[in-house]
Amino acid sequence: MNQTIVSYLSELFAVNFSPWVVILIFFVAVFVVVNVMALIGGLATYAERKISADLQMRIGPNRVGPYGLLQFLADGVKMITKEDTIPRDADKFIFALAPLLCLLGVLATLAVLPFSSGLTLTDLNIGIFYLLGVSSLVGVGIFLGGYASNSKWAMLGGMRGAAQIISYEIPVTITILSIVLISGSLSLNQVVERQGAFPNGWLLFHNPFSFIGFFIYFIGALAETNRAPFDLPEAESELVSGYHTEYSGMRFAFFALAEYIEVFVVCAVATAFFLGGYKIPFNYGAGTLLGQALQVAMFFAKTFALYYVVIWIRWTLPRLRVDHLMTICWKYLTPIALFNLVGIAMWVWLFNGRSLYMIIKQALVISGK
Amino acid sequence: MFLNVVFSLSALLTVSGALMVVVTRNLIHSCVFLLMSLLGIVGLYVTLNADFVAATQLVVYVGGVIVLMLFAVMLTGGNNTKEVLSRFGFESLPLMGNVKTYFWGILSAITMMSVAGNLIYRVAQSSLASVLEQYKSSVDEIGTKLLTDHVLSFEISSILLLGALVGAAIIARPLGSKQLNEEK
Amino acid sequence: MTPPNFDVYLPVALLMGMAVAMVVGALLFGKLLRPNKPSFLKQSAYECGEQPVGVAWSYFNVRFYVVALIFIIFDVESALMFPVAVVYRRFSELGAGASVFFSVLIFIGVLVVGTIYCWSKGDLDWVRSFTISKDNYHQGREQ
Amino acid sequence: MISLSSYLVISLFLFLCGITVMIARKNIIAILLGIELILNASALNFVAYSRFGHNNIDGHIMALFIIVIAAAEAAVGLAIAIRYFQNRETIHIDSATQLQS
Repeated sequence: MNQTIVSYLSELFAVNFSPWVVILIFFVAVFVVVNVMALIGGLATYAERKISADLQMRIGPNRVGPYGLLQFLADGVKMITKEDTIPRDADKFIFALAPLLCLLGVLATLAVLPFSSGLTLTDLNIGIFYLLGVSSLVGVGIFLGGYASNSKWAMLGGMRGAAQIISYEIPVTITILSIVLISGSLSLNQVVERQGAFPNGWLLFHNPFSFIGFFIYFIGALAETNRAPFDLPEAESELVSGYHTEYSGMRFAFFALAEYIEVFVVCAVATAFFLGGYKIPFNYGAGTLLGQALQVAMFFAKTFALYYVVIWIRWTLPRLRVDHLMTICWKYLTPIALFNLVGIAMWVWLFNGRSLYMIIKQALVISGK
Repeated sequence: MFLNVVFSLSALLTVSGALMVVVTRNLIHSCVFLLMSLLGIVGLYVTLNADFVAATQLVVYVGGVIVLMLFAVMLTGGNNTKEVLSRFGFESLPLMGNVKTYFWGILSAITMMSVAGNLIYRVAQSSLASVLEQYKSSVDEIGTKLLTDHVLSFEISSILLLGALVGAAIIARPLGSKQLNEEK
Repeated sequence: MTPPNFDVYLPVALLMGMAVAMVVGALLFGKLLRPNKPSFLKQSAYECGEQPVGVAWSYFNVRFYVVALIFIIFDVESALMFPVAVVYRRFSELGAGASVFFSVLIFIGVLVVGTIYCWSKGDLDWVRSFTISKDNYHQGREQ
Repeated sequence: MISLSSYLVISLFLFLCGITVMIARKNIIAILLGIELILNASALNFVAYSRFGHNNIDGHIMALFIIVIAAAEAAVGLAIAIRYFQNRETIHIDSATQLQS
């Protein structure tokens, strides 16, 4: 049945809470998750500069705090105290609304992320579909940000950003559709429960189509968060940092924070769907809080590994031209994603949804007799 | 208790969004207010225990139709299209037209309101209300219904989408494209 | 009327409220700390130091719209496919795998035909094949 | 107490707003916005009746197909508006008078 964090805690401590206590617990849980995400967003900027420095044989920020760890706090303070000017002929109402839409779209997706079997904020039955819908708000926010600042660069950057985000949403949606086909449920917790802890149980190696699907999802997710080789809308060289040209101070910080948290969310969905999420081997300590802590640690370890790959890709691959960007999406990713979908439908039909490993094992067992 | 809070909040969002769509002059603002109204309708669907329809509305309308509208506004003259002043110079009021249109407008408004009011009054009397049972997801039921009872409409909707895709692509295709060269 | 356990959606509402509070709070808190000396030059739109000329809107190419169009058609298709994908495995285990697979195949196949048409007519490539010269472009418009 | 009539009042208000936008605005895209409002009002009615009338799922499926058709309609309508702008340099509704006798 549907388990939220409150019903898990009441189950654990065997006490059912009155409605007001439920709201209090939820408020504390949401407050903790948002702060952890803001911290991760901040540390991501630090990690990005440190890793890029490492890749380019130089030392990243190490002045502020031990090894430069408090660098992002320094940036935050600077952002707050910096004057944010609104251009004279900008559209005041939408200028203020755009960063709010972006942040709303990204923070609302945190409700369904499967941190561990019990500690998920809420295990919606339409988990991944809700996540896709809410993250499409970011595309609208970026377009409005570009339009509202009423300067040629921002408007062109906003149009290109929105066009890129919505066109790369198609391969991502079709790949997620094919994974839902295998796991038979939309809620992220159920998808993770159906995978095994060891790589043979992961959906990544379930069948060759889902193996290709992982890479399509990863490329699409990179493009959807405007990162790595696809960061054309905010390309410094051509569009003078694209849609957030006119933003300064705190409003610009919201756009950057939303982008970094969205990269984390995208990597979290990739681990939940393809890399076996929070499953730990032998289901060690399933009922106790220790087991939950281990599961959360496993989930964060896998997500940070993917985050490292995202940052690593950014500093190795050159930026794509606009038409190459669109050709890759429409002429390569979407057809392969559709082919994967039909392939996985046929696989589930013919082999009754068993993974490659299971089929080989059963074949060996039968031949062994 | 939480149901009433969510219902009143999303109803307020829907109603104020729809009202602002009528009132604003600026096209982009009316698109943004339509977006606000659609988010309110997502909240209403949630209170009606229709979680999959709410998610579909979020994905298709908020993520697709609003972006389409915004692109279309940018492609057709952006925001600087000047609205024609009405004969009596009511530039601020969006209402226009001569006495005849106002007369027929008010007449049809009265008949519509009386029919709708009558219907709502009778519904309020009939107190058609069933118990809202525990939260259960509708995705599985919709899936089985789609594949068993409504398979025909499921397949026909793909043909509808094909027609919309090809038709709109032909209409929106810029003039100097490939087949123009073939004719040369 | 037993209250349904709506606390499933409570985190979503709280997260959205937290996002709004974060934005409004940071801006209001910042307003106290921030210097606010708007000057005419500071508020002009950025144009590499030049004086901004004319309105920012310019004639955008139609290909932006064609991309959004193809997106929404595929988006609607995947929205319809999600409930089918959820029950697909159950149907195939019950033995109705063949009928479900072919209905899904038809549903996707019809749209793949549409995509192939758009591909062949050159709607998917971002830069129109500009083999045409300037004059027959205008000549094309008089048609 | 939330009952069926409260949902009907909201969808009636949406319907009226949609009609007012369609009548009062002189811009093709604003009229399409009005059409979207009207389609949403009808979808809301279907889901409200399916919830308050014995909880069958057909109301949800009808609302789903309304959303599908509204998306397809908006796509084609906006394509026509863009092509109209290419030919007439304006999308003001009063300039579309070729078909009049």
